[in-house]
Amino acid sequence: MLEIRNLACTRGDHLLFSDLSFSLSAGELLQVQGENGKGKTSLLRTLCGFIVPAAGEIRWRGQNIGELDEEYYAEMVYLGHLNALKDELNALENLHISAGLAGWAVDDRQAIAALRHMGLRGRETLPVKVLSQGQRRRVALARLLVCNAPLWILDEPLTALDVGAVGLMQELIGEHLAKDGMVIFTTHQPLEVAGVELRRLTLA
Amino acid sequence: MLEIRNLACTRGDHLLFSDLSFSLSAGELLQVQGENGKGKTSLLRTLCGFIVPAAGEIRWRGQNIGELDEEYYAEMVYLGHLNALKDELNALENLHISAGLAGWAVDDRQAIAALRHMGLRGRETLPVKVLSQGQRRRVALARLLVCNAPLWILDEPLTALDVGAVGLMQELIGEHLAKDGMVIFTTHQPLEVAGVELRRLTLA
Amino acid sequence: MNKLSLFGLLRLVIGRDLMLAMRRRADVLTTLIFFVMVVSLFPLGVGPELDMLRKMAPGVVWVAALLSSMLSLGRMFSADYLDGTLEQMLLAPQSLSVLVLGKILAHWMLSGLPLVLMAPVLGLQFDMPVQALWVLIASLLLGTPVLSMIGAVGAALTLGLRGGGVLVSLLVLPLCIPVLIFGTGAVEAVSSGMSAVSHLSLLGALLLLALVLTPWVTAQALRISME
Amino acid sequence: MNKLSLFGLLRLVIGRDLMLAMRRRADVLTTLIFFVMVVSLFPLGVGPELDMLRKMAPGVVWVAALLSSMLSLGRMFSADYLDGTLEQMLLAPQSLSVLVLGKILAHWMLSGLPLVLMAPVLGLQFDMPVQALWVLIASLLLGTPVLSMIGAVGAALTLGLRGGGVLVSLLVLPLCIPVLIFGTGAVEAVSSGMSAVSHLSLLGALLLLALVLTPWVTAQALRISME
Amino acid sequence: MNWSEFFAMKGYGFYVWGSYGMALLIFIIEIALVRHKRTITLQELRMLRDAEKEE
Amino acid sequence: MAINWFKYSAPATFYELAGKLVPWFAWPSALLFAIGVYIGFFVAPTDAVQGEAYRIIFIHVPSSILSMFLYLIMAGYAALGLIFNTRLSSMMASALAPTGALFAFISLWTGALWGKPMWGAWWVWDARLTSELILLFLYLGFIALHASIDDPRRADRASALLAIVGSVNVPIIYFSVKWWNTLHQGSTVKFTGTSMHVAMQQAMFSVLAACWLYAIAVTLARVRSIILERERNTQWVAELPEARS
Ligand code: HEM
Ligand SMILES: Nc1ncnc2c1ncn2[C@@H]1O[C@H](COP(=O)(O)OP(=O)(O)OP(=O)(O)O)[C@@H](O)[C@H]1O
Ligand SMILES: Nc1ncnc2c1ncn2[C@@H]1O[C@H](COP(=O)(O)OP(=O)(O)OP(=O)(O)O)[C@@H](O)[C@H]1O
Ligand SMILES: [Mg+2]
Ligand SMILES: [Mg+2]
Repeated sequence: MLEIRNLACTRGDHLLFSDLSFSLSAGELLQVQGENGKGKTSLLRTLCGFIVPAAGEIRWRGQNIGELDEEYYAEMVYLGHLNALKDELNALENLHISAGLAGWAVDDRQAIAALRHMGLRGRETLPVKVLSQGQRRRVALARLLVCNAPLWILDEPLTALDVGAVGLMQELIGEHLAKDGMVIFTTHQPLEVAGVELRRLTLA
Repeated sequence: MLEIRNLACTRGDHLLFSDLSFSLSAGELLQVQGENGKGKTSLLRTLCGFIVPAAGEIRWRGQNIGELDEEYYAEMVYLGHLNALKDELNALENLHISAGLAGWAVDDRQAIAALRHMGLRGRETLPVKVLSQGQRRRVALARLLVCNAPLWILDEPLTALDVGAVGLMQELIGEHLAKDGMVIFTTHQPLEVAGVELRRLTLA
Repeated sequence: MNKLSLFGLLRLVIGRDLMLAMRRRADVLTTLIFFVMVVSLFPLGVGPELDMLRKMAPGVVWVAALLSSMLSLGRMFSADYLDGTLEQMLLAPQSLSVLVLGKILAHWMLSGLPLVLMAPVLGLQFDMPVQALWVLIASLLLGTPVLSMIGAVGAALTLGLRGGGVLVSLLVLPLCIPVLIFGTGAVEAVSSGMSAVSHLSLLGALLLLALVLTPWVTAQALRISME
Repeated sequence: MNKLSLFGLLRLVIGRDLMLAMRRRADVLTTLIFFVMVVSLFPLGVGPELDMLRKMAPGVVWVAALLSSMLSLGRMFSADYLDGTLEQMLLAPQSLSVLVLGKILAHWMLSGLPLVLMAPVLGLQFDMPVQALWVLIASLLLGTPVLSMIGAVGAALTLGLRGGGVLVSLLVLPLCIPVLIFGTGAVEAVSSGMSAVSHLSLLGALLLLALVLTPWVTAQALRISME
Repeated sequence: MNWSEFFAMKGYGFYVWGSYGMALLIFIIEIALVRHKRTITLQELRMLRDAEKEE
Repeated sequence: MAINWFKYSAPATFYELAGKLVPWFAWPSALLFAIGVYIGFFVAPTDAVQGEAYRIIFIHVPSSILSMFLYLIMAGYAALGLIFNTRLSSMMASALAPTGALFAFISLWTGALWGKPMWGAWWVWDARLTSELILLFLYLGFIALHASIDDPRRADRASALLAIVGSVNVPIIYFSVKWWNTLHQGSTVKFTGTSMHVAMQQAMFSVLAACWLYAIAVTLARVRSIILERERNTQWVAELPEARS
């Protein structure tokens, strides 16, 4: 489904990687590895279309993502280093908005269920500002539960999460893959999904 | 040196912890543990004097930190969830500023040495904005190398760091403790310092 | 989980910005009071002669409009940029221009509309004749959205650019000048017994032009800033 | 690694803010352009009668100065608050008031000083007599730092609140009014042949008062906002 | 002096009664608001208490 | 949570006391108001210059005076709360603000209604008028700041700082009248050697006293609600008879 051919990426006068090729099909899990500053985030942002690649191309269902544009965006969810939460709004409102921006209309029942699933019971209507770092990350991740897109691109989803929440994420990813989803992610912590072969791509 | 007696902390109408007592003396390492939202960050911020405790007191060298104020601040460094870096400035300038705010004048040579020690060779004069998440955290951590304060209070210092950098941090903490320093930190990742007994404080 | 329509997205974005601004009733009131205050400053500085004040009135009200749209411009995209929401907006599976239009409309509702509503009171304080007041309101209604739109372009361009930002502010603020000139011109025309139609229709033309161009330009600027 | 002196800290803070502003030159320029625009708008609105313009000039320049210092207030602490630098400032082992004073001075150099430098040009636009021009400059030189200081209190109090720029203005503008009154009063006095000394010395007194009080008040406000 | 003359206030009736009327209106509104706030506060207290009892 | 019951007891006793005091201020206030208005309209003679319109003075001056005094009192309470961390004084400050703002508004309104027949304009940019307007803004700023901070303790402290800074401003604004040529008349009411008719004076002073009593009564009533709201998690509130369903 997702095909990367001879991709190269430069930042400033710095060549991060070049001649990178791989493809990802339904039900597959790919971890992008590498030391700090090797270009993991840059690769994921290139896959999102934020960064125009220096060379090579990225195809989704056989078409270049630059041409697809909105159709491609309808089928993916990206979670970056930043949580994209509004401090002043509460968890529920934030979830509504982030789902909406990803193209999905969610009702309150679904949203509350998603937040509770992420372990935020009793915190649904507090302004996100007062939540702890880990709770904020959980609110951001709840988005994955309410968007129905096959491709997940997750940049260090596990930051700030405690052990319980890491287990939860593993489960979530497992379920998504079982439904023929695809996940590309980066992390510096170990993450294992039961019953799924983890493919690794190392940038060096 | 640092003594906490019957400390209690409330946020909103929420009691995070109460009747917390412990003390820390030279060469000791304390990890504050607990699930997301249990109050680790709040505890560390109380130790910094940002949050006025609901009950109990905090003493440094036998005196209440509220009374000591600036003398206490001269002997501690705090690193929070936020990196306190200016996107538009480069790593070197940022390090000068953060050391200066902590009360230390650093010359360029020392600053560059510290940045290189943190694995930022070749990145010293790039605006921090273009650095990767892990590199930004490293710049923030470099502050520990140029400030000569005995008490380190570190809130999840390992976020975004790769395996190599985590090792580096363990070394750094080891050296600091060997020089009779004290470290209080939180983390959701395993951190072990060779030859030092790790004390744990669990909030629940 | 249903797909969100284009109109739904527009509503979401506007609703979000309004919600952020108006978490509390106090905030709405604050904006109104702010205008009264800015306008009250001028007589304090210039002195209390009614004749002079009457002449100044349209200029004062227009400056207040410009100021309030400037004051809130900073927050237009930068908060979203810093907390990552802007990334998510660029990934929305619908036209970015529409989304930007939503943000501009919300900005106008918060910075332009209150002024239009407040204008009659301000006019009375300056003892403006009723007819001039109507023209003032009309000119504000046409002109303040243009201020928001031009401001949006500037805000988007200055997000990422460092040195280039200077150029942008040099370009964008002067672009607001025609709006101010036509706006105050309309009121003056009617005060001195002429027809304000030509000024107003020029303002209308500006509005249309801005409506067509600026959302798209802003969207492009945002994409550039994001890279 | 040597201890940093109090003066070293002051220099560090001012240097930092100036450096940041140089990297984002657009922001400084925007304030300046806004000022020029507001001032030049009035002749457009009021018409070309020189007599009236001359009367209005000090008031218009002062109000424009006040408004443009308002424009940049939002940025005074909020960036530092968002990226965590403010936490580190509160932990500095030296008086927070001094640190705040540094930030205020930097703010004035970026928002007040350019206006003082610009004022002669604007005064000429209004055909002000040379003597009045000098008094205008003197009054701005004494008055604009007070605006920055009072503004700092407001900015610190509203840190992290939603009302944003508008709420700050609501708090700060009424407090700035005496500055405005004495500032314009000085120029008017000299225009009508009286001495401006009493007004200027009142401004000086305000400056001293503010210099003593506001850094401390701002520091307290920051501690309150940080909790 | 008859009442209609009194209310006319020699032509200043609108201004005089407008002043006193507004003052009175504000006093009444303020008193009403204070009372309203008290009932609301008490209601909330009871609500909280009942919610606690249920738990 | 067994923290410091002693501190909580102060608002608790004050709550009781305030409840008992309110009627003792409220009824005399109504009575004095009635007396003042009666004297003002039926006993006091028509003014030679201003005709009947001058009768506005009996409400205009008291409300002007109260609006200024209440600000200083409010700032005083806020300062007490900030310095000694006494919660009750902060609550008093926030209870006073709306009443002060309303008096400022009444002063503006009655002044405007007086100005139209006297000066021919609803509003002029005169020093007195403008400073009263600014006073209203100061009140509104205090209220707006308090309202936009969630945490009540933080709200108290932040708005206390604002009130204190603002109170420095009040006399400055007030005395700046000197630097302006002003339309508004200066002090005509003096305690000795006044030029006013005795009945006019009596009317004015009764309404003034009525306004004072009114302000105290309303503030006490309002502070009771504030106390209940802030202390809702405490034992004594839970035991209040009126809070039982
Ligand atoms: C919106 C318009 C007005 C405002 C805001 C205003 C404000 C004030 C204030 C603040 C005071 C108290 C001053 C003090 O205690 O010394 C006052 C007093 C007074 N006002 Fe006004 N005023 C207004 C219009 C008028 C008009 C139109 C008149 C009559 C023509 C008037 C007549 C008086 C008188 C006689 C006093 C008592 C002065 C004294 O004894 O101190 N006011 N006003
Ligand atoms: N203008 C530039 N000039 C030189 N180098 C640049 C420039 N912009 C970015 N870089 C470098 O590009 C890299 C970007 O890395 P990226 O954020 O993709 O890393 P990452 O693998 O995600 O790291 P981390 O694990 O720390 O998140 C960094 O090493 C950064 O220093
Ligand atoms: N106003 C409030 N009302 C209720 N709860 C609040 C309020 N403010 C903060 N909290 C709660 O206080 C806790 C603060 O937690 P803190 O940030 O100290 O957690 P932490 O242990 O550092 O968590 P993490 O591991 O996620 O960083 C959170 O559970 C938050 O929901
Ligand atoms: Mg990364
Ligand atoms: Mg934490």
